[in-house]
Amino acid sequence: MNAYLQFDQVSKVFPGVKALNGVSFAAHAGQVHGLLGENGAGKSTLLKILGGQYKPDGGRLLVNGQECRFGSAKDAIAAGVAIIHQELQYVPELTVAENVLLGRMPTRFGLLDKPRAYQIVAEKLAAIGVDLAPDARLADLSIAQRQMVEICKAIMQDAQVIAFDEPTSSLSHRETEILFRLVKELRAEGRTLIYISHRLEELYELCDACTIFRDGRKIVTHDVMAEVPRERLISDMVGRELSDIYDYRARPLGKERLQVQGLSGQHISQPQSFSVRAGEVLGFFGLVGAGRSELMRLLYNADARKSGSVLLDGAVVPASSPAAAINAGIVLCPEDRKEQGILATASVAENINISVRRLDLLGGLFLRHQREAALAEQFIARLRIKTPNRQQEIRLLSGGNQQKVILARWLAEPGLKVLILDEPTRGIDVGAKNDIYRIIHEVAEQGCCVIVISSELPEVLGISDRVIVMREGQICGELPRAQASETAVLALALPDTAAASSITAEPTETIESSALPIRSIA
Amino acid sequence: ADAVKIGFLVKQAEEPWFQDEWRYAEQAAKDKGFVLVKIGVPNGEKMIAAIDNLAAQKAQGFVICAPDVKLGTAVERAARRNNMKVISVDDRLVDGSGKLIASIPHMGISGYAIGKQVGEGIAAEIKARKWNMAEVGAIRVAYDQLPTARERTMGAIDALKAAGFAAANVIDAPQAKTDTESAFNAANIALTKNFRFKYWVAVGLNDEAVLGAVRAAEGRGIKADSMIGVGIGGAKAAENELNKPAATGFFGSVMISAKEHGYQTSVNLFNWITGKAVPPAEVQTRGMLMTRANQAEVRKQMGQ
Amino acid sequence: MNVAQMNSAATPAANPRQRQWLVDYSMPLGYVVLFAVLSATVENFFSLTNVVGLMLSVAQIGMVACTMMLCLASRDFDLSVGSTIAFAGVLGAMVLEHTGSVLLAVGAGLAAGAIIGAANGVLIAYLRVNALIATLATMLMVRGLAFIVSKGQAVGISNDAFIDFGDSRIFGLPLPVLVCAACFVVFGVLLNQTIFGRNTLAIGGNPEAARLAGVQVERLRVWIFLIQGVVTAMAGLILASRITSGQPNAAQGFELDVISACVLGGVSLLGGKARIFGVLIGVLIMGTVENVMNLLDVDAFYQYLMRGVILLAAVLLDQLKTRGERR
Amino acid sequence: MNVAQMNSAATPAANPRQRQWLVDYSMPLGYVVLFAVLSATVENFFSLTNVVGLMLSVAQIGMVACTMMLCLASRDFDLSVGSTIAFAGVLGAMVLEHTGSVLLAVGAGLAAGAIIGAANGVLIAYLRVNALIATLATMLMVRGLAFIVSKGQAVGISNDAFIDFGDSRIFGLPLPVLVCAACFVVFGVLLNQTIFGRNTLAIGGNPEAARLAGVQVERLRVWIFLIQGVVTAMAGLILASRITSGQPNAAQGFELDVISACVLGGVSLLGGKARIFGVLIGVLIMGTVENVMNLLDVDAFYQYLMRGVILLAAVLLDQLKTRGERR
Ligand SMILES: Nc1ncnc2c1ncn2[C@@H]1O[C@H](COP(=O)(O)OP(=O)(O)OP(=O)(O)O)[C@@H](O)[C@H]1O
Ligand SMILES: Nc1ncnc2c1ncn2[C@@H]1O[C@H](COP(=O)(O)OP(=O)(O)OP(=O)(O)O)[C@@H](O)[C@H]1O
Ligand SMILES: O[C@@H]1[C@@H](O)[C@@H](O)CO[C@H]1O
Ligand SMILES: [Mg+2]
Ligand SMILES: [Mg+2]
Repeated sequence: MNAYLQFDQVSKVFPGVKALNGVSFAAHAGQVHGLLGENGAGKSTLLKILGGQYKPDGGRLLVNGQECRFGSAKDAIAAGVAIIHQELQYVPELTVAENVLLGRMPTRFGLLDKPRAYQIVAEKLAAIGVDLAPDARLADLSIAQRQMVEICKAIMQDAQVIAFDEPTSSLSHRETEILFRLVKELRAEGRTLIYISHRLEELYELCDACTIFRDGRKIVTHDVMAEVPRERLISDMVGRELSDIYDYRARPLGKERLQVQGLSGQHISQPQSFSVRAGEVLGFFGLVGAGRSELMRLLYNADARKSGSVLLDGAVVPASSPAAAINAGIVLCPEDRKEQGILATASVAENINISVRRLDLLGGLFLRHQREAALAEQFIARLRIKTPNRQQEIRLLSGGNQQKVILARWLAEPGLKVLILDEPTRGIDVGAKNDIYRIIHEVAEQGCCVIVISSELPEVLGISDRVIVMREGQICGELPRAQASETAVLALALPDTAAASSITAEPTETIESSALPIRSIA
Repeated sequence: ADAVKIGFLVKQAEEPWFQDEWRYAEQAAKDKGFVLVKIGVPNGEKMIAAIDNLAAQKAQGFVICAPDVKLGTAVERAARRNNMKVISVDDRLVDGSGKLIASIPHMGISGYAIGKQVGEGIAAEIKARKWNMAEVGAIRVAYDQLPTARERTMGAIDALKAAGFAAANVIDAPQAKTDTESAFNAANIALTKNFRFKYWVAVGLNDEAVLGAVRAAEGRGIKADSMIGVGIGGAKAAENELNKPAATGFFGSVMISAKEHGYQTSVNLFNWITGKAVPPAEVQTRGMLMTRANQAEVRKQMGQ
Repeated sequence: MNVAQMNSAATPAANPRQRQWLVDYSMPLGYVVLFAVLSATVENFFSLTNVVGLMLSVAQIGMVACTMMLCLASRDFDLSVGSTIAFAGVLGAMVLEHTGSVLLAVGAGLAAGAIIGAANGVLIAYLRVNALIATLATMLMVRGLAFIVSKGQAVGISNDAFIDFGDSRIFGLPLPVLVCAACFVVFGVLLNQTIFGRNTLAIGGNPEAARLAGVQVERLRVWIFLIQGVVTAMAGLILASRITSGQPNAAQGFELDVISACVLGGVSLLGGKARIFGVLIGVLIMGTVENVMNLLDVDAFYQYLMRGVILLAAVLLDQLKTRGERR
Repeated sequence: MNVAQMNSAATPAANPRQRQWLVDYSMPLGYVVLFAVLSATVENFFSLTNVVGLMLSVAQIGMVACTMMLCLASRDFDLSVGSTIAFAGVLGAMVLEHTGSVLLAVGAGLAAGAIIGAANGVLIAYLRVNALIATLATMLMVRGLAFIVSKGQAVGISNDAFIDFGDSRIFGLPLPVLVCAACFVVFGVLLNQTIFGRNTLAIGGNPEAARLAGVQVERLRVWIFLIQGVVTAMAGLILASRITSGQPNAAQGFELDVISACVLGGVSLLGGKARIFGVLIGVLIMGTVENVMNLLDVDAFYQYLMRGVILLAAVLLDQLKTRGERR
């Protein structure tokens, strides 16, 4: 086995940040090489250098023993390198097939051969087990589906080196399985694979070797992943020990605080109801497209409602706008950070203060710059946001750090009564996850209702007092912490046919003991 | 003493007419030994800025064809504020209530009078061709948002009516812009709507407008023998048309003398500034109808 | 489960195929209805001469709208087309009068257009000047050049072969209209059936994604502007032939008309969206409104008002159907 | 993630603080240098009368550029400002001549501006009409109204109190210049020191994110347009006072001048970015170019060329420093 891909003393400097500092390691053909490291450690930067998007300030890159100097992404593609980027790069108005074959559409007599293009893509999608119409517009797909399209796009380049930058961060259970199968197949074909993730289970399942980064430096390369204990990985990564990352502590629950009654809207056609008690952490689980985000958007007045009402401490929350929800003490941290979260060209401080500042203005109009700065500094420290300073434009931060900034925006709300987090730990490193879980529990301890949507089943199970499962736009069951096992939750979440086959051991029961009656789907 | 410096401000520097005026003013500057500053002033705002600019350059006066005659008070005030003498050219300035501004001497044409000459010329040609007035339609290529344009075309129509033309035979063709293509499109529709006429005449604010109507008529087989278009200006566009080997529906153009306007106003202002002579309060110049037949002669008479 | 299924699950009433059909064809259908109503109510509207006249009146706008569509689709903008029309016309007329050769005249005009377009493209794609400012600057410079070379005077054309082009007809349709129709076909195919067209939409929709997929974004942009320059110059030459002279102040404000026609036809100013059929309808609506107002003798001052009202009505109608789509 | 970053790779040395300083102050510094050079080389340029004249010549553009900055920062666009200037001037002049009351005249003009602006805002924010088309439509309609109410004629003003406003000076500075300066201060504070300004930038940067963060996007947009309408009407009234008449065809093409000044000053057409200082410099550059060309008696045709060249030069220079930043 020889080193197919070699990084040699690679460095990259951005204004105020040394993103990579003399990184060297090698990845072998027929292996999956994992990259681990805290948010902002430099993983994505390394992949961008590999993909020809950035030029390194120092060091060399060797592919198959040959030194490569990529001038653009085109060169990297030509050299047989395919990258699945952390920030999805698709064209929303084009179809699945057009995106997958972007820049490489088949032609006939100089004209596009659309039937063939659609056929090729349809076959590939079917082969990897993704159920998507090749003529669907990307704009109409869920993020997870877009992510699958991106993966398909990279695979279809038939590259020798394929690098995945947190591919599972927006995938749910089913797609994740498909992806894993794919990665293993590609490995079997002898390709060189790079795999970045913050989910350790995944890394253990897929990777043969791994390299750990911290602050732009390589800490260590382990040639045999399986031999490295989990604790070691974590402490190498975050530079400290972490025992139980979920940090769950049972706490007394108050009375029902939030009542959602019969909410329906465009994508949630049947009225849905549930309630949350003061101090409760309620997990929402479901497969991709189960309607969790849509339900929360209705609750938050982000989408128009068809029916239903939301009561907070017994009083109706006006259904006019997100602003009304925020003023009532309900906040939502959205799932799609790029589209719905960040103000890309604004600073970190600005992104944190955008909502809270309304409570602390001079004369209802003028900003208090000092207080805003102090607040921003406080959260940069508390969430360990890696940024040269608070004035840095948020788009220049690493993905995970952007996510932390958006979280900070909502945690900064003082009168918080209901905190809704839609995939809050997407793209976040273990250390920071731990920070966030701790904050979730702190907030809950103060009597706040916390709703967490997550597609990471262990996370939902690890932090929730109760789990609600959704399927096809409906709440299909709920489980208190004690009964919420992986199988039980999955049994509810999977479509009926799949459920029937996958439930073997434990008999699952839909528990109706909690506050609200549960609607089981007919 | 400092050399005399005068400004020459015109409303549409791109128009050939004003280019000519400037050219003759330059000649006057050379002949008399003063400095000429030419500035285009497409609107009131730019006009005021230009006057201030002249003052900064220490000009002692300016000749102006303002973008609108109602800018009179503004011109008067700006001149007074900067202690400059001013003469208006082409268009006579009025104040807020529409009264002529007496303190500003003027040399120019009356848009309405020029228009009348157009109408009279057409009427005479209709007679000469022995057309039956009832069978003749008149296209007024209209651009009424520009006051001079309205005056000119109305003058022409009034003259036609005076010669016995039926008001019902006059068809307005409003052009969206003042270029030939817009006139073409407008005239085309007028022709579509009124296929009943055997003969056509066309008037417009300038040669380009009439040219558009003539081209539109040609597109429908209405050629030189059944079309009389008379423009205003007599510059290059008209010259091109009148010098084509075969006659077209563009019968002629009422030519106005840019030379007199450009040269004489500048000299008058120069004399006024240097204390040699006070200019006459008003001089009205006349246009001449230029056709294929009398081109050379008219040009010579107008001094171009 | 694919999108179609998911959507139908969510909104059981709206059949997605029907919906798509509505979105795709509502504009043409709307125009057909408008046309029928006008034919029935407005005297002289539905006659061969009038319809041909209408088409002739939008021939230049139509040609340039085809390339402007590409330009907008790639998230760019071109304000210089009006000036280019004037300059190409003036230059063509001058060359024609000096050399007497139609070929040379047309060649010079088109070459000028290509150079102007390429210059725009290089400024925008490689030197990264904001498209609005870059093309505003070329608009000013090219207009200035048109005035300078012609000394501000119309340049007469007496070459009959050249003049005939604007005048002659095939199957009753004037050549300019046929050229315009050809442009719609060519650019329709280019947009929908070629890599060029797909890549154009891609760089408009997400330039970064296109670049990462290996599309040569800069080169493509220069090509788009270059083609726009050539087509615009062609429109300028045709105009010169129709009005038998090259006029340096022709086509002022033309750029806004063209861009409006495109936007009316559903081309997004934010890039990534274009439909040739929509552009055609946009162009026709603009021409029809003008035509009908003149047929109805609407007062010039009220024409402004009407044009505004109709523009609004058209987009508002278009808006109704996209209600419920994701913004 | 883009070129910008790649370029910065090439200049690793650049100290970020220095760099930021350069980015922030290069435009003003550039202008100071330009001003000094012109003062030394162009006769009569550096004199009180000329500098005051220069400022006066950009007073209207300056006022409206302040609000246009907000409009562009929120990712909108307003083409109707030229027409609004004309209409407010005409209306003010008519009310003045009928009633003789300056108060009523000013009130009517400002109210008209507010209504036009609010209408734009509602069309764009609530009815979701494309801003280009919506404001193009209002541009046409308002211009039409200006012509209709005035019957196409300029409306003379003979009220001295009103006329004096445009003429009188305080500390040697004409009132219009002072009003313009006040606008820069007020809107500078509004942009940088208030929640209004921040939210404006936020909705320009990412409207969906801003909405989810509790910004009342629609309402804010209407306010921005409304304020723009009022300020524009004020500029129209001041213009009417300066030119002693309300001119229905005043300020044609004004919108492009204003937008250019903003873009020249670094306001992004893609929203989310604005600097009041940049806008001020943009406005001054536009005025200075015009002023110097007239001082130097540059031929009218060459003025087009020069204006284009200088516009380009200005953005290209600006480009140099932002090398490495995102477009
Ligand atoms: N264009 C840029 N300009 C300035 N700083 C940048 C830029 N791109 C990345 N950085 C910085 O470089 C560092 C490394 O970023 P990178 O995106 O490689 O991190 P990462 O390891 O992928 O983190 P994450 O797990 O959060 O995705 C971060 O501190 C980030 O803020
Ligand atoms: N604006 C929209 N237009 C069309 N379909 C939409 C739209 N918004 C959501 N959907 C669809 O509605 C369904 C519900 O999506 P939602 O995001 O609520 O699911 P989820 O349970 O949060 O899953 P995930 O976020 O993991 O994809 C999805 O199939 C999604 O594709
Ligand atoms: O505007 C006209 C101009 O076109 C020229 O004809 C001379 O007179 C002016 O009034
Ligand atoms: Mg990353
Ligand atoms: Mg979701």
